[in-house]
Amino acid sequence: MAVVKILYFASLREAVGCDQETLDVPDEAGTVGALRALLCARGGDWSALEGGRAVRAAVNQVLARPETVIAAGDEVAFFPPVTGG
Amino acid sequence: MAVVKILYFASLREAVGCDQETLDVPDEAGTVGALRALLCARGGDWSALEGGRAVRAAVNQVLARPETVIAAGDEVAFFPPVTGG
Amino acid sequence: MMEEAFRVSVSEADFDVGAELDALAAGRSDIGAVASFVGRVRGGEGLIAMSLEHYPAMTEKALAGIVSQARVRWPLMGVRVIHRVGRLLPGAQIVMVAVASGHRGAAFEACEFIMDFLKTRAPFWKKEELPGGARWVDARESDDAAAARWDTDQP
Amino acid sequence: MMEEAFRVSVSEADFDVGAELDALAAGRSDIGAVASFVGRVRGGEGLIAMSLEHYPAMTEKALAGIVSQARVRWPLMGVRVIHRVGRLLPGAQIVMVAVASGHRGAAFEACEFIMDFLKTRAPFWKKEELPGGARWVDARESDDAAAARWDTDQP
Repeated sequence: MAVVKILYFASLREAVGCDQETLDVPDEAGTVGALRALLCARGGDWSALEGGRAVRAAVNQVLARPETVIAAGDEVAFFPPVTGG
Repeated sequence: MAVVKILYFASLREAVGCDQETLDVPDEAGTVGALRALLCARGGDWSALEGGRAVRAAVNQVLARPETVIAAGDEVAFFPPVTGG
Repeated sequence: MMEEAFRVSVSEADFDVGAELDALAAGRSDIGAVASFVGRVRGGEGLIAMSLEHYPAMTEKALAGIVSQARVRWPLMGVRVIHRVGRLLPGAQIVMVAVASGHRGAAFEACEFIMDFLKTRAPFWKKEELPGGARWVDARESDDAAAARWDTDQP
Repeated sequence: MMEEAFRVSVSEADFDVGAELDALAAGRSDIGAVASFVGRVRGGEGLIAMSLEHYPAMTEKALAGIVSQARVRWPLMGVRVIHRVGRLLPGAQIVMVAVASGHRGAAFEACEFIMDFLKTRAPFWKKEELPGGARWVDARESDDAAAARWDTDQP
Protein backbone atom coordinates (compact mmCIF):
# COMPACT_ATOMS: atom_id res chain seq x y z
CA MET A 1 0.00 0.00 0.00
CA ALA A 2 1.33 3.44 -0.98
CA VAL A 3 -0.13 6.76 0.05
CA VAL A 4 -0.02 9.15 -2.88
CA LYS A 5 -1.35 12.61 -3.65
CA ILE A 6 -3.48 12.81 -6.79
CA LEU A 7 -4.16 16.05 -8.67
CA TYR A 8 -6.68 16.78 -11.43
CA PHE A 9 -6.52 19.67 -13.89
CA ALA A 10 -8.62 21.63 -16.40
CA SER A 11 -11.59 19.84 -18.02
CA LEU A 12 -10.75 16.62 -16.17
CA ARG A 13 -10.81 18.45 -12.82
CA GLU A 14 -14.23 19.86 -13.68
CA ALA A 15 -15.49 16.47 -14.87
CA VAL A 16 -14.55 14.56 -11.72
CA GLY A 17 -15.41 17.52 -9.49
CA CYS A 18 -12.19 17.23 -7.52
CA ASP A 19 -8.92 19.24 -7.43
CA GLN A 20 -6.87 16.79 -5.44
CA GLU A 21 -7.06 13.89 -3.03
CA THR A 22 -4.80 11.69 -0.96
CA LEU A 23 -5.24 7.99 -1.61
CA ASP A 24 -3.84 4.78 -0.20
CA VAL A 25 -3.14 2.89 -3.40
CA PRO A 26 -3.21 -0.92 -3.20
CA ASP A 27 -0.12 -2.71 -4.53
CA GLU A 28 -1.98 -4.06 -7.54
CA ALA A 29 -2.64 -0.45 -8.70
CA GLY A 30 1.02 0.52 -8.51
CA THR A 31 1.37 1.99 -12.00
CA VAL A 32 -0.14 5.07 -13.61
CA GLY A 33 -2.32 2.94 -15.87
CA ALA A 34 -3.57 0.74 -13.04
CA LEU A 35 -4.28 3.73 -10.81
CA ARG A 36 -6.24 5.36 -13.60
CA ALA A 37 -8.33 2.17 -14.00
CA LEU A 38 -8.91 2.05 -10.23
CA LEU A 39 -10.17 5.64 -10.18
CA CYS A 40 -12.33 5.11 -13.26
CA ALA A 41 -13.94 2.08 -11.56
CA ARG A 42 -15.51 4.47 -9.04
CA GLY A 43 -18.08 5.08 -11.81
CA GLY A 44 -20.24 8.15 -12.31
CA ASP A 45 -18.21 11.29 -13.00
CA TRP A 46 -15.02 9.27 -12.63
CA SER A 47 -15.65 7.62 -15.98
CA ALA A 48 -14.01 10.76 -17.39
CA LEU A 49 -10.80 8.83 -16.66
CA GLU A 50 -11.74 5.84 -18.79
CA GLY A 51 -9.19 4.38 -21.18
CA GLY A 52 -10.79 5.49 -24.41
CA ARG A 53 -10.33 9.17 -23.61
CA ALA A 54 -7.26 11.33 -24.09
CA VAL A 55 -5.92 11.61 -20.56
CA ARG A 56 -2.32 12.52 -19.78
CA ALA A 57 -0.47 11.90 -16.52
CA ALA A 58 2.58 13.13 -14.65
CA VAL A 59 4.38 11.56 -11.69
CA ASN A 60 6.29 13.97 -9.49
CA GLN A 61 5.78 16.71 -12.11
CA VAL A 62 7.29 14.71 -14.97
CA LEU A 63 5.17 13.39 -17.87
CA ALA A 64 4.48 9.70 -17.26
CA ARG A 65 3.33 6.66 -19.24
CA PRO A 66 0.77 4.00 -18.23
CA GLU A 67 3.60 1.68 -17.15
CA THR A 68 5.29 4.31 -14.97
CA VAL A 69 5.57 2.90 -11.40
CA ILE A 70 4.08 4.79 -8.47
CA ALA A 71 5.74 4.79 -5.03
CA ALA A 72 4.63 6.02 -1.62
CA GLY A 73 4.75 9.79 -1.34
CA ASP A 74 4.52 10.40 -5.08
CA GLU A 75 2.48 13.20 -6.57
CA VAL A 76 0.41 11.86 -9.47
CA ALA A 77 -1.48 14.23 -11.76
CA PHE A 78 -4.13 13.47 -14.40
CA PHE A 79 -5.11 16.03 -17.03
CA PRO A 80 -6.30 16.44 -20.64
CA PRO A 81 -3.80 17.07 -23.47
CA VAL A 82 -2.15 20.44 -22.88
CA THR A 83 -3.20 23.52 -24.88
CA GLY A 84 -0.86 26.30 -23.83
CA GLY A 85 1.46 28.40 -25.97
CA MET B 1 23.78 51.76 -79.93
CA ALA B 2 22.29 52.24 -76.47
CA VAL B 3 23.51 54.66 -73.85
CA VAL B 4 23.35 52.99 -70.41
CA LYS B 5 24.51 53.85 -66.93
CA ILE B 6 26.74 51.21 -65.34
CA LEU B 7 27.30 50.93 -61.58
CA TYR B 8 29.88 48.90 -59.65
CA PHE B 9 29.64 47.92 -55.99
CA ALA B 10 31.70 46.59 -53.09
CA SER B 11 34.81 44.52 -53.89
CA LEU B 12 34.11 44.80 -57.63
CA ARG B 13 33.95 48.60 -57.40
CA GLU B 14 37.30 48.62 -55.62
CA ALA B 15 38.82 46.17 -58.13
CA VAL B 16 37.86 48.14 -61.24
CA GLY B 17 38.49 51.48 -59.49
CA CYS B 18 35.19 52.94 -60.71
CA ASP B 19 31.81 53.70 -59.05
CA GLN B 20 29.84 54.33 -62.20
CA GLU B 21 30.12 55.29 -65.82
CA THR B 22 27.92 56.09 -68.78
CA LEU B 23 28.61 53.95 -71.81
CA ASP B 24 27.33 53.81 -75.37
CA VAL B 25 26.87 50.07 -75.73
CA PRO B 26 27.14 48.63 -79.28
CA ASP B 27 24.20 46.48 -80.44
CA GLU B 28 26.23 43.28 -80.28
CA ALA B 29 26.75 43.81 -76.53
CA GLY B 30 23.01 44.19 -75.89
CA THR B 31 22.71 41.63 -73.06
CA VAL B 32 24.09 41.58 -69.53
CA GLY B 33 26.50 38.75 -70.41
CA ALA B 34 27.78 40.44 -73.57
CA LEU B 35 28.23 43.76 -71.79
CA ARG B 36 30.18 42.04 -69.06
CA ALA B 37 32.47 40.46 -71.68
CA LEU B 38 32.93 43.82 -73.38
CA LEU B 39 33.96 45.49 -70.11
CA CYS B 40 36.25 42.60 -69.19
CA ALA B 41 37.99 42.93 -72.59
CA ARG B 42 39.33 46.31 -71.45
CA GLY B 43 41.95 44.21 -69.65
CA GLY B 44 43.93 45.21 -66.56
CA ASP B 45 41.74 45.81 -63.50
CA TRP B 46 38.66 45.10 -65.61
CA SER B 47 39.52 41.39 -65.65
CA ALA B 48 37.74 41.39 -62.26
CA LEU B 49 34.63 41.03 -64.44
CA GLU B 50 35.81 37.85 -66.16
CA GLY B 51 33.43 34.94 -66.57
CA GLY B 52 35.07 32.59 -64.11
CA ARG B 53 34.39 34.86 -61.15
CA ALA B 54 31.23 35.18 -59.13
CA VAL B 55 29.73 38.41 -60.45
CA ARG B 56 26.07 39.30 -60.11
CA ALA B 57 24.14 41.87 -62.12
CA ALA B 58 20.97 43.92 -61.93
CA VAL B 59 19.15 45.80 -64.68
CA ASN B 60 17.02 48.71 -63.50
CA GLN B 61 17.47 47.54 -59.90
CA VAL B 62 16.18 44.02 -60.52
CA LEU B 63 18.48 40.97 -60.41
CA ALA B 64 19.36 39.99 -63.97
CA ARG B 65 20.76 36.97 -65.82
CA PRO B 66 23.42 36.89 -68.55
CA GLU B 67 20.71 36.72 -71.20
CA THR B 68 18.77 39.73 -69.84
CA VAL B 69 18.45 42.31 -72.65
CA ILE B 70 19.73 45.86 -72.15
CA ALA B 71 17.95 48.86 -73.67
CA ALA B 72 18.86 52.53 -73.99
CA GLY B 73 18.50 54.40 -70.70
CA ASP B 74 18.83 51.28 -68.55
CA GLU B 75 20.76 51.24 -65.31
CA VAL B 76 23.01 48.18 -65.19
CA ALA B 77 24.85 47.22 -62.01
CA PHE B 78 27.62 44.67 -61.45
CA PHE B 79 28.54 43.43 -58.00
CA PRO B 80 29.84 40.42 -56.05
CA PRO B 81 27.41 37.98 -54.37
CA VAL B 82 25.55 39.85 -51.66
CA THR B 83 26.48 39.41 -47.97
CA GLY B 84 23.93 41.41 -45.97
CA GLY B 85 21.60 40.22 -43.29
CA MET C 1 28.01 29.91 -20.36
CA MET C 2 26.12 31.85 -17.73
CA GLU C 3 23.03 30.14 -16.41
CA GLU C 4 21.28 33.51 -16.06
CA ALA C 5 21.20 33.55 -19.86
CA PHE C 6 18.76 30.60 -19.77
CA ARG C 7 15.57 31.55 -17.94
CA VAL C 8 11.98 30.42 -17.86
CA SER C 9 9.11 31.96 -15.93
CA VAL C 10 5.37 31.85 -15.49
CA SER C 11 3.44 34.95 -14.52
CA GLU C 12 0.06 36.64 -14.54
CA ALA C 13 1.76 39.90 -15.50
CA ASP C 14 2.35 41.00 -19.08
CA PHE C 15 5.93 41.04 -20.41
CA ASP C 16 8.01 43.54 -22.40
CA VAL C 17 9.46 41.70 -25.40
CA GLY C 18 11.89 44.49 -26.29
CA ALA C 19 13.33 44.59 -22.77
CA GLU C 20 13.67 40.80 -22.70
CA LEU C 21 15.45 40.71 -26.06
CA ASP C 22 17.77 43.52 -24.96
CA ALA C 23 18.59 41.65 -21.75
CA LEU C 24 19.39 38.49 -23.70
CA ALA C 25 22.06 40.21 -25.80
CA ALA C 26 23.20 42.93 -23.39
CA GLY C 27 26.96 43.36 -23.19
CA ARG C 28 27.65 40.40 -25.48
CA SER C 29 29.24 40.43 -28.91
CA ASP C 30 29.27 36.67 -29.51
CA ILE C 31 25.56 36.57 -30.40
CA GLY C 32 24.97 36.78 -34.14
CA ALA C 33 21.30 35.83 -34.18
CA VAL C 34 18.23 36.22 -31.98
CA ALA C 35 15.04 34.47 -33.08
CA SER C 36 11.88 35.05 -31.12
CA PHE C 37 8.23 34.21 -31.05
CA VAL C 38 5.27 35.86 -29.35
CA GLY C 39 1.90 34.11 -29.15
CA ARG C 40 -1.18 36.28 -28.67
CA VAL C 41 -4.87 35.77 -27.90
CA ARG C 42 -6.68 35.81 -31.23
CA GLY C 43 -10.16 37.30 -31.22
CA GLY C 44 -13.04 36.13 -33.36
CA GLU C 45 -16.20 34.03 -32.85
CA GLY C 46 -17.19 36.54 -30.18
CA LEU C 47 -14.31 35.56 -27.89
CA ILE C 48 -14.59 37.57 -24.67
CA ALA C 49 -11.48 36.30 -22.90
CA MET C 50 -9.10 33.36 -22.63
CA SER C 51 -8.23 31.87 -19.25
CA LEU C 52 -5.03 29.89 -18.77
CA GLU C 53 -4.81 27.30 -16.01
CA HIS C 54 -1.55 25.53 -15.22
CA TYR C 55 0.00 22.96 -12.88
CA PRO C 56 2.23 25.25 -10.84
CA ALA C 57 4.59 22.67 -9.35
CA MET C 58 5.28 21.23 -12.79
CA THR C 59 5.25 24.22 -15.12
CA GLU C 60 8.70 25.74 -14.65
CA LYS C 61 10.24 22.27 -14.39
CA ALA C 62 8.65 21.32 -17.73
CA LEU C 63 9.76 24.54 -19.42
CA ALA C 64 13.31 24.19 -18.08
CA GLY C 65 13.38 20.60 -19.37
CA ILE C 66 12.34 21.75 -22.84
CA VAL C 67 15.08 24.40 -22.84
CA SER C 68 17.65 21.79 -21.73
CA GLN C 69 16.68 19.56 -24.64
CA ALA C 70 17.12 22.47 -27.05
CA ARG C 71 20.60 23.16 -25.61
CA VAL C 72 21.62 19.55 -26.29
CA ARG C 73 20.64 19.94 -29.92
CA TRP C 74 21.95 23.42 -30.77
CA PRO C 75 24.80 25.66 -29.58
CA LEU C 76 22.75 28.31 -27.80
CA MET C 77 23.95 31.42 -25.99
CA GLY C 78 20.73 32.37 -24.28
CA VAL C 79 17.06 31.43 -24.05
CA ARG C 80 14.15 33.27 -22.49
CA VAL C 81 10.73 31.67 -22.09
CA ILE C 82 7.79 33.46 -20.48
CA HIS C 83 4.29 32.03 -20.28
CA ARG C 84 1.35 33.89 -18.82
CA VAL C 85 -1.52 32.40 -16.84
CA GLY C 86 -4.86 33.81 -15.72
CA ARG C 87 -7.52 35.69 -17.70
CA LEU C 88 -6.34 37.38 -20.92
CA LEU C 89 -8.26 39.56 -23.36
CA PRO C 90 -8.10 39.30 -27.18
CA GLY C 91 -4.85 40.83 -28.43
CA ALA C 92 -3.00 40.08 -25.18
CA GLN C 93 0.39 38.40 -25.22
CA ILE C 94 0.35 34.78 -23.96
CA VAL C 95 3.83 33.41 -24.47
CA MET C 96 7.26 34.48 -25.63
CA VAL C 97 10.27 32.38 -26.60
CA ALA C 98 13.56 34.05 -27.55
CA VAL C 99 16.73 32.21 -28.52
CA ALA C 100 20.21 33.66 -29.01
CA SER C 101 22.88 31.83 -30.98
CA GLY C 102 25.89 32.45 -33.19
CA HIS C 103 23.99 31.81 -36.41
CA ARG C 104 20.44 32.16 -37.64
CA GLY C 105 19.80 28.50 -38.48
CA ALA C 106 20.29 27.36 -34.89
CA ALA C 107 18.33 30.30 -33.47
CA PHE C 108 15.30 29.72 -35.70
CA GLU C 109 15.28 25.94 -35.25
CA ALA C 110 15.68 26.05 -31.48
CA CYS C 111 12.93 28.69 -31.17
CA GLU C 112 10.51 26.54 -33.19
CA PHE C 113 11.54 23.42 -31.29
CA ILE C 114 10.85 25.07 -27.93
CA MET C 115 7.45 26.33 -29.09
CA ASP C 116 6.49 22.93 -30.51
CA PHE C 117 7.48 21.15 -27.29
CA LEU C 118 5.89 23.77 -25.09
CA LYS C 119 2.60 23.26 -26.96
CA THR C 120 2.63 19.49 -26.30
CA ARG C 121 4.60 19.04 -23.03
CA ALA C 122 4.05 22.06 -20.78
CA PRO C 123 1.05 21.83 -18.41
CA PHE C 124 -1.10 24.75 -19.55
CA TRP C 125 -4.77 24.60 -20.50
CA LYS C 126 -6.83 27.27 -22.25
CA LYS C 127 -10.49 27.96 -21.59
CA GLU C 128 -12.43 30.31 -23.87
CA GLU C 129 -15.11 32.66 -22.61
CA LEU C 130 -17.69 32.94 -25.37
CA PRO C 131 -21.12 34.64 -25.47
CA GLY C 132 -22.75 31.23 -24.97
CA GLY C 133 -20.55 30.21 -22.05
CA ALA C 134 -17.07 28.90 -21.38
CA ARG C 135 -15.39 25.94 -23.08
CA TRP C 136 -12.02 24.26 -22.85
CA VAL C 137 -9.88 24.48 -25.97
CA ASP C 138 -9.23 21.09 -27.57
CA ALA C 139 -5.66 20.02 -28.22
CA ARG C 140 -4.81 20.12 -31.92
CA GLU C 141 -3.38 17.15 -33.76
CA SER C 142 -1.26 19.58 -35.77
CA ASP C 143 0.57 20.47 -32.55
CA ASP C 144 1.43 16.82 -31.92
CA ALA C 145 2.61 16.54 -35.51
CA ALA C 146 4.76 19.66 -35.14
CA ALA C 147 6.42 18.23 -32.03
CA ALA C 148 6.83 14.77 -33.59
CA ARG C 149 8.89 16.12 -36.51
CA TRP C 150 11.79 16.74 -34.11
CA ASP C 151 11.96 13.04 -33.20
CA THR C 152 13.78 12.17 -36.41
CA ASP C 153 14.96 15.58 -37.53
CA GLN C 154 18.26 15.77 -35.64
CA PRO C 155 20.16 18.94 -36.57
CA MET D 1 -5.21 44.41 -45.27
CA MET D 2 -3.54 47.74 -44.56
CA GLU D 3 -0.39 48.36 -46.58
CA GLU D 4 1.14 50.21 -43.62
CA ALA D 5 1.37 46.81 -41.97
CA PHE D 6 3.98 45.79 -44.58
CA ARG D 7 7.03 48.02 -44.38
CA VAL D 8 10.69 47.81 -45.31
CA SER D 9 13.38 50.38 -44.64
CA VAL D 10 17.12 50.94 -44.77
CA SER D 11 18.82 53.24 -42.33
CA GLU D 12 22.08 54.13 -40.66
CA ALA D 13 20.24 54.55 -37.36
CA ASP D 14 19.71 51.74 -34.87
CA PHE D 15 16.19 50.36 -34.39
CA ASP D 16 14.04 49.49 -31.38
CA VAL D 17 12.81 45.90 -31.81
CA GLY D 18 10.26 46.13 -29.01
CA ALA D 19 8.68 49.28 -30.46
CA GLU D 20 8.57 47.72 -33.93
CA LEU D 21 6.91 44.56 -32.64
CA ASP D 22 4.41 46.59 -30.66
CA ALA D 23 3.58 48.66 -33.76
CA LEU D 24 3.03 45.51 -35.81
CA ALA D 25 0.35 44.19 -33.46
CA ALA D 26 -1.04 47.46 -32.07
CA GLY D 27 -4.82 47.59 -31.89
CA ARG D 28 -5.26 44.24 -33.63
CA SER D 29 -6.72 41.06 -32.20
CA ASP D 30 -6.51 38.93 -35.35
CA ILE D 31 -2.77 38.29 -34.91
CA GLY D 32 -2.04 35.05 -33.09
CA ALA D 33 1.67 34.80 -33.82
CA VAL D 34 4.63 37.13 -34.29
CA ALA D 35 7.95 35.58 -35.29
CA SER D 36 10.99 37.80 -35.47
CA PHE D 37 14.69 37.70 -36.14
CA VAL D 38 17.48 40.09 -35.25
CA GLY D 39 20.93 39.75 -36.78
CA ARG D 40 23.85 41.29 -34.91
CA VAL D 41 27.55 41.98 -35.57
CA ARG D 42 29.48 39.08 -34.05
CA GLY D 43 32.85 39.93 -32.56
CA GLY D 44 35.89 37.66 -32.59
CA GLU D 45 39.12 37.41 -34.61
CA GLY D 46 39.87 40.94 -33.45
CA LEU D 47 36.97 42.44 -35.39
CA ILE D 48 37.01 46.21 -34.94
CA ALA D 49 33.92 47.09 -36.96
CA MET D 50 31.70 45.94 -39.82
CA SER D 51 30.80 48.34 -42.63
CA LEU D 52 27.72 47.74 -44.74
CA GLU D 53 27.55 49.12 -48.28
CA HIS D 54 24.39 48.89 -50.34
CA TYR D 55 22.89 49.84 -53.72
CA PRO D 56 20.46 52.53 -52.59
CA ALA D 57 18.22 52.65 -55.65
CA MET D 58 17.73 48.89 -55.51
CA THR D 59 17.65 48.06 -51.82
CA GLU D 60 14.11 48.92 -50.77
CA LYS D 61 12.77 47.59 -54.08
CA ALA D 62 14.53 44.28 -53.47
CA LEU D 63 13.30 44.04 -49.87
CA ALA D 64 9.73 44.90 -50.88
CA GLY D 65 9.93 42.21 -53.59
CA ILE D 66 11.01 39.61 -51.04
CA VAL D 67 8.11 40.58 -48.76
CA SER D 68 5.67 40.34 -51.68
CA GLN D 69 6.87 36.82 -52.42
CA ALA D 70 6.34 35.85 -48.79
CA ARG D 71 2.78 37.25 -48.92
CA VAL D 72 2.00 35.05 -51.90
CA ARG D 73 3.10 31.98 -49.97
CA TRP D 74 1.61 32.60 -46.52
CA PRO D 75 -1.41 34.46 -45.10
CA LEU D 76 0.43 37.30 -43.38
CA MET D 77 -1.02 40.18 -41.38
CA GLY D 78 2.07 42.32 -41.14
CA VAL D 79 5.77 42.35 -41.96
CA ARG D 80 8.51 44.72 -40.84
CA VAL D 81 12.01 44.58 -42.33
CA ILE D 82 14.78 46.97 -41.29
CA HIS D 83 18.36 46.74 -42.53
CA ARG D 84 21.13 49.03 -41.37
CA VAL D 85 24.01 50.35 -43.44
CA GLY D 86 27.23 52.16 -42.52
CA ARG D 87 29.82 51.31 -39.88
CA LEU D 88 28.67 49.04 -37.03
CA LEU D 89 30.54 47.87 -33.95
CA PRO D 90 30.53 44.30 -32.55
CA GLY D 91 27.24 43.63 -30.77
CA ALA D 92 25.34 46.15 -32.91
CA GLN D 93 22.05 45.21 -34.53
CA ILE D 94 22.26 44.80 -38.33
CA VAL D 95 18.88 43.57 -39.48
CA MET D 96 15.44 42.75 -38.16
CA VAL D 97 12.58 40.84 -39.76
CA ALA D 98 9.24 40.50 -37.97
CA VAL D 99 6.23 38.66 -39.33
CA ALA D 100 2.69 38.62 -37.94
CA SER D 101 0.20 35.92 -38.87
CA GLY D 102 -2.75 34.01 -37.47
CA HIS D 103 -0.70 30.94 -36.60
CA ARG D 104 2.87 30.18 -35.64
CA GLY D 105 3.76 27.91 -38.57
CA ALA D 106 3.19 30.63 -41.15
CA ALA D 107 4.91 33.29 -39.02
CA PHE D 108 8.05 31.19 -38.49
CA GLU D 109 8.29 30.00 -42.09
CA ALA D 110 7.75 33.43 -43.61
CA CYS D 111 10.31 34.98 -41.26
CA GLU D 112 12.93 32.40 -42.24
CA PHE D 113 12.02 32.74 -45.92
CA ILE D 114 12.49 36.50 -45.83
CA MET D 115 15.85 36.19 -44.05
CA ASP D 116 17.07 33.53 -46.50
CA PHE D 117 16.06 35.60 -49.51
CA LEU D 118 17.41 38.80 -48.02
CA LYS D 119 20.79 37.09 -47.56
CA THR D 120 20.96 36.09 -51.23
CA ARG D 121 18.91 38.73 -53.11
CA ALA D 122 19.20 42.07 -51.32
CA PRO D 123 22.12 44.29 -52.42
CA PHE D 124 24.13 44.63 -49.20
CA TRP D 125 27.83 43.93 -48.80
CA LYS D 126 29.78 43.61 -45.57
CA LYS D 127 33.39 44.69 -45.09
CA GLU D 128 35.25 43.73 -41.92
CA GLU D 129 37.75 46.02 -40.25
CA LEU D 130 40.42 43.79 -38.71
CA PRO D 131 43.72 44.61 -37.02
CA GLY D 132 45.55 43.70 -40.26
CA GLY D 133 43.29 45.79 -42.49
CA ALA D 134 39.87 45.64 -44.10
CA ARG D 135 38.42 42.76 -46.09
CA TRP D 136 35.15 42.06 -47.85
CA VAL D 137 33.14 39.22 -46.38
CA ASP D 138 32.73 36.29 -48.78
CA ALA D 139 29.26 35.02 -49.60
CA ARG D 140 28.54 31.69 -47.96
CA GLU D 141 27.36 28.68 -49.91
CA SER D 142 25.16 27.78 -46.94
CA ASP D 143 23.17 30.97 -47.59
CA ASP D 144 22.52 29.94 -51.19
CA ALA D 145 21.49 26.50 -49.96
CA ALA D 146 19.14 28.05 -47.39
CA ALA D 147 17.45 30.15 -50.08
CA ALA D 148 17.29 27.25 -52.56
CA ARG D 149 15.28 25.06 -50.17
CA TRP D 150 12.26 27.33 -50.73
CA ASP D 151 12.26 26.57 -54.48
CA THR D 152 10.62 23.19 -53.97
CA ASP D 153 9.25 23.55 -50.47
CA GLN D 154 5.90 25.16 -51.23
CA PRO D 155 3.88 25.59 -48.04
